[in-house]
Amino acid sequence: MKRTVALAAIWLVFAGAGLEALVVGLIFVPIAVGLSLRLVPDGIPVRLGAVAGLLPRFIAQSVIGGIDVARRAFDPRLPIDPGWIEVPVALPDGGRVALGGELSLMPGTLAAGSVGNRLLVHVLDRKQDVAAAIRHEEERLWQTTGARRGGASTGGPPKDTEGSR
Amino acid sequence: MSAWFLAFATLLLLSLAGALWRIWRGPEPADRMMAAQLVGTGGVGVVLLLAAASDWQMLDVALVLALLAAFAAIAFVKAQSVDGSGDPEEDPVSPAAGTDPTTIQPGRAPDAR
Amino acid sequence: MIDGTASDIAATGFDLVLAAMILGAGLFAVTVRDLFGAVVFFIVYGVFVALAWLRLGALDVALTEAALGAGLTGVLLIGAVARLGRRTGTQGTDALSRRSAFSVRSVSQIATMLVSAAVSVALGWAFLSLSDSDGLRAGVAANLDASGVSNPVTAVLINFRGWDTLLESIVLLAALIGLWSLWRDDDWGRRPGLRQHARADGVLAMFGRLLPPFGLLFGVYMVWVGSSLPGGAFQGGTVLAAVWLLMMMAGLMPPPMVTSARIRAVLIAGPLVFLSVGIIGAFAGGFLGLPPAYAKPLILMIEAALTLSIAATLALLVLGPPGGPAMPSGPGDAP
Amino acid sequence: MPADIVTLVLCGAGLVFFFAGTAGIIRFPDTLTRLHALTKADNVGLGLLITGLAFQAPDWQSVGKLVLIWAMALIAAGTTAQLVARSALQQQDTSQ
Repeated sequence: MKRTVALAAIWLVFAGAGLEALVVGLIFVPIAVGLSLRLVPDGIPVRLGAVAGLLPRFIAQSVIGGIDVARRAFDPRLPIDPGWIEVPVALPDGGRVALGGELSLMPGTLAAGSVGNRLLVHVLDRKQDVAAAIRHEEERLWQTTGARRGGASTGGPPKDTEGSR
Repeated sequence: MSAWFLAFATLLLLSLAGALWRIWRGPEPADRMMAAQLVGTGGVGVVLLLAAASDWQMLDVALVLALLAAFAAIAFVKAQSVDGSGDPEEDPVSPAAGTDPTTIQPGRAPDAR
Repeated sequence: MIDGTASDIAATGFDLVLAAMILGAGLFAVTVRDLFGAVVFFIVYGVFVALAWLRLGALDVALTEAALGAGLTGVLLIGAVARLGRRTGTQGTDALSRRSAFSVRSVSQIATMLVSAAVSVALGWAFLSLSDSDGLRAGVAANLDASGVSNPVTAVLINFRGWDTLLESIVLLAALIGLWSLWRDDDWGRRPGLRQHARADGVLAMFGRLLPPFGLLFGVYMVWVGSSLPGGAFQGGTVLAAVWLLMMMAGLMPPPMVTSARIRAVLIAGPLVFLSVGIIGAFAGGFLGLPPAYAKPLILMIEAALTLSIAATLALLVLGPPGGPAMPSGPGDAP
Repeated sequence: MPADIVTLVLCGAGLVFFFAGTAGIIRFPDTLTRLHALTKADNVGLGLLITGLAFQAPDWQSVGKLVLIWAMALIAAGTTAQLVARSALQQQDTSQ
């Protein structure tokens, strides 16, 4: 029940640890958990430890992304050369969306959703080698899911084996 | 410190004038929408600075702005979709045909290793 | 570390820039020759005005402005522009620029501008000629203990000036009934709003799955905290309405049937509870008078019911009348 | 005080990124490149601002709220960037 813990923690951040806050939380945190269970029934098979391990690189990359775009924006010559690439991604559904969001904050790439299981990526400068970075991120996201990579090309979401959270 | 925070907030507010210009100019609706996003994010930043300068309870306002930040954009992309209430990701699209300076280099297939 | 004067100068500078931005956004909103642009300026204006309320120390109003002005109203107006464009066959964006330069319209526009300017000047003069006053602040503070809550704004809204809030909640309901009465007869019994759908595993649906539990807790927090700190039924209700709308827009749940008894019960729950408490109070002392001993639980009960009603009403107002395939000939097509 | 200096440096750096975002949204030539500038620069700016202000927060609740604001802004940015980019692409497609 990872999400119960997460939502309870969020409630504590909002309301503090006063007695009244705890009573109100006792009523509404379960409701929020119920809503969450209804919206994401099987739970995303995510290893929280692996996600935490992802964070430092993500933050570093997005800072680099910010610096990269800031440099180009301030540069009088405006050094950009935009184009598109399509990337087949075999991650389970939520993973592809997460990858897209992540790429949008990283240097030089901007995801535009996906067609089938191919992620559309707009690149700011075609001279940058983004393909390797995208592969790298996908590989890292794979490691956060408990899912097996079997049958990747069919794009079917691997079943959650850890049970609901 | 609060003088510093207010000075920063003033500068941040000034940078949003550029977004106003972009909303005025367009040309695409998407340009206007994203300039509003810029004002939203900048607005969250200004609220945070004001909170630090005067009253931390103001963080709740920043939370409201951040929580609802995506809503206008979602309403926008839905309105722009084919039937006005769909999802742009549902509609087929081909960047090759649509955009100009394009080379499609399909990424390597994610072969199982 | 830095003396007060530096802080004062910085504050004045901030206020001046903010005032300029508000005026600029407002002016652009009425002058931009593009309907969608005007809506975007309105949203931006909402953000700036929320900042102004913060500078004035009115956190409750800032929260409302952030949730409504910069949030839900934007969603409503964007949807309205899009539906207008579909009905009239224009892109919506060009609707304004089609007017000819000189017409009866522009004469009436100038007249409107003159009247507005006159009203502004009169209001400005009236404001500047006011003597300095703390208003009713001292009176509210003196009676705060009897109100049952420690947030003076909530005390005024639900207890001291309960009349106003009761009538406001009924006005909101009346607005929804007004909107419903504009539906064409054929549409009655269909679900409100356009037919919402989204790619099931797409970005939009993911966002719609992730955000609601968090938004629900935040909405509840807004209502709960309203008894002691800035917040309350209106702010919380707006957040909850947004969360509900998001789930519908992401195609995760259908909009409710307007004929459903359940949704109607939710719609009237707030005014009904408020009114009943008021009527019971009439026997115990005065209409809408809350006895101090029970004031806090009563206020919480009223706020909870009001929150549900406000959330449902706002969401249904934003959804609007049904649309979609059965709506090719709207009133906009009539000559 | 060292905490104050860290705050000021981080907030100042954040401000530079906000200005970069504005510069990008003005200078970049088309919708999608402007979206790059907005998404990346603004979020780094907000992140730095939040990190800097966290040093000034009076209690753990405020720190928690700052973290939540940051998380919300990140999720919103990742979502809207993809959706608006896709929508802009669609519009380009249909107009040709």
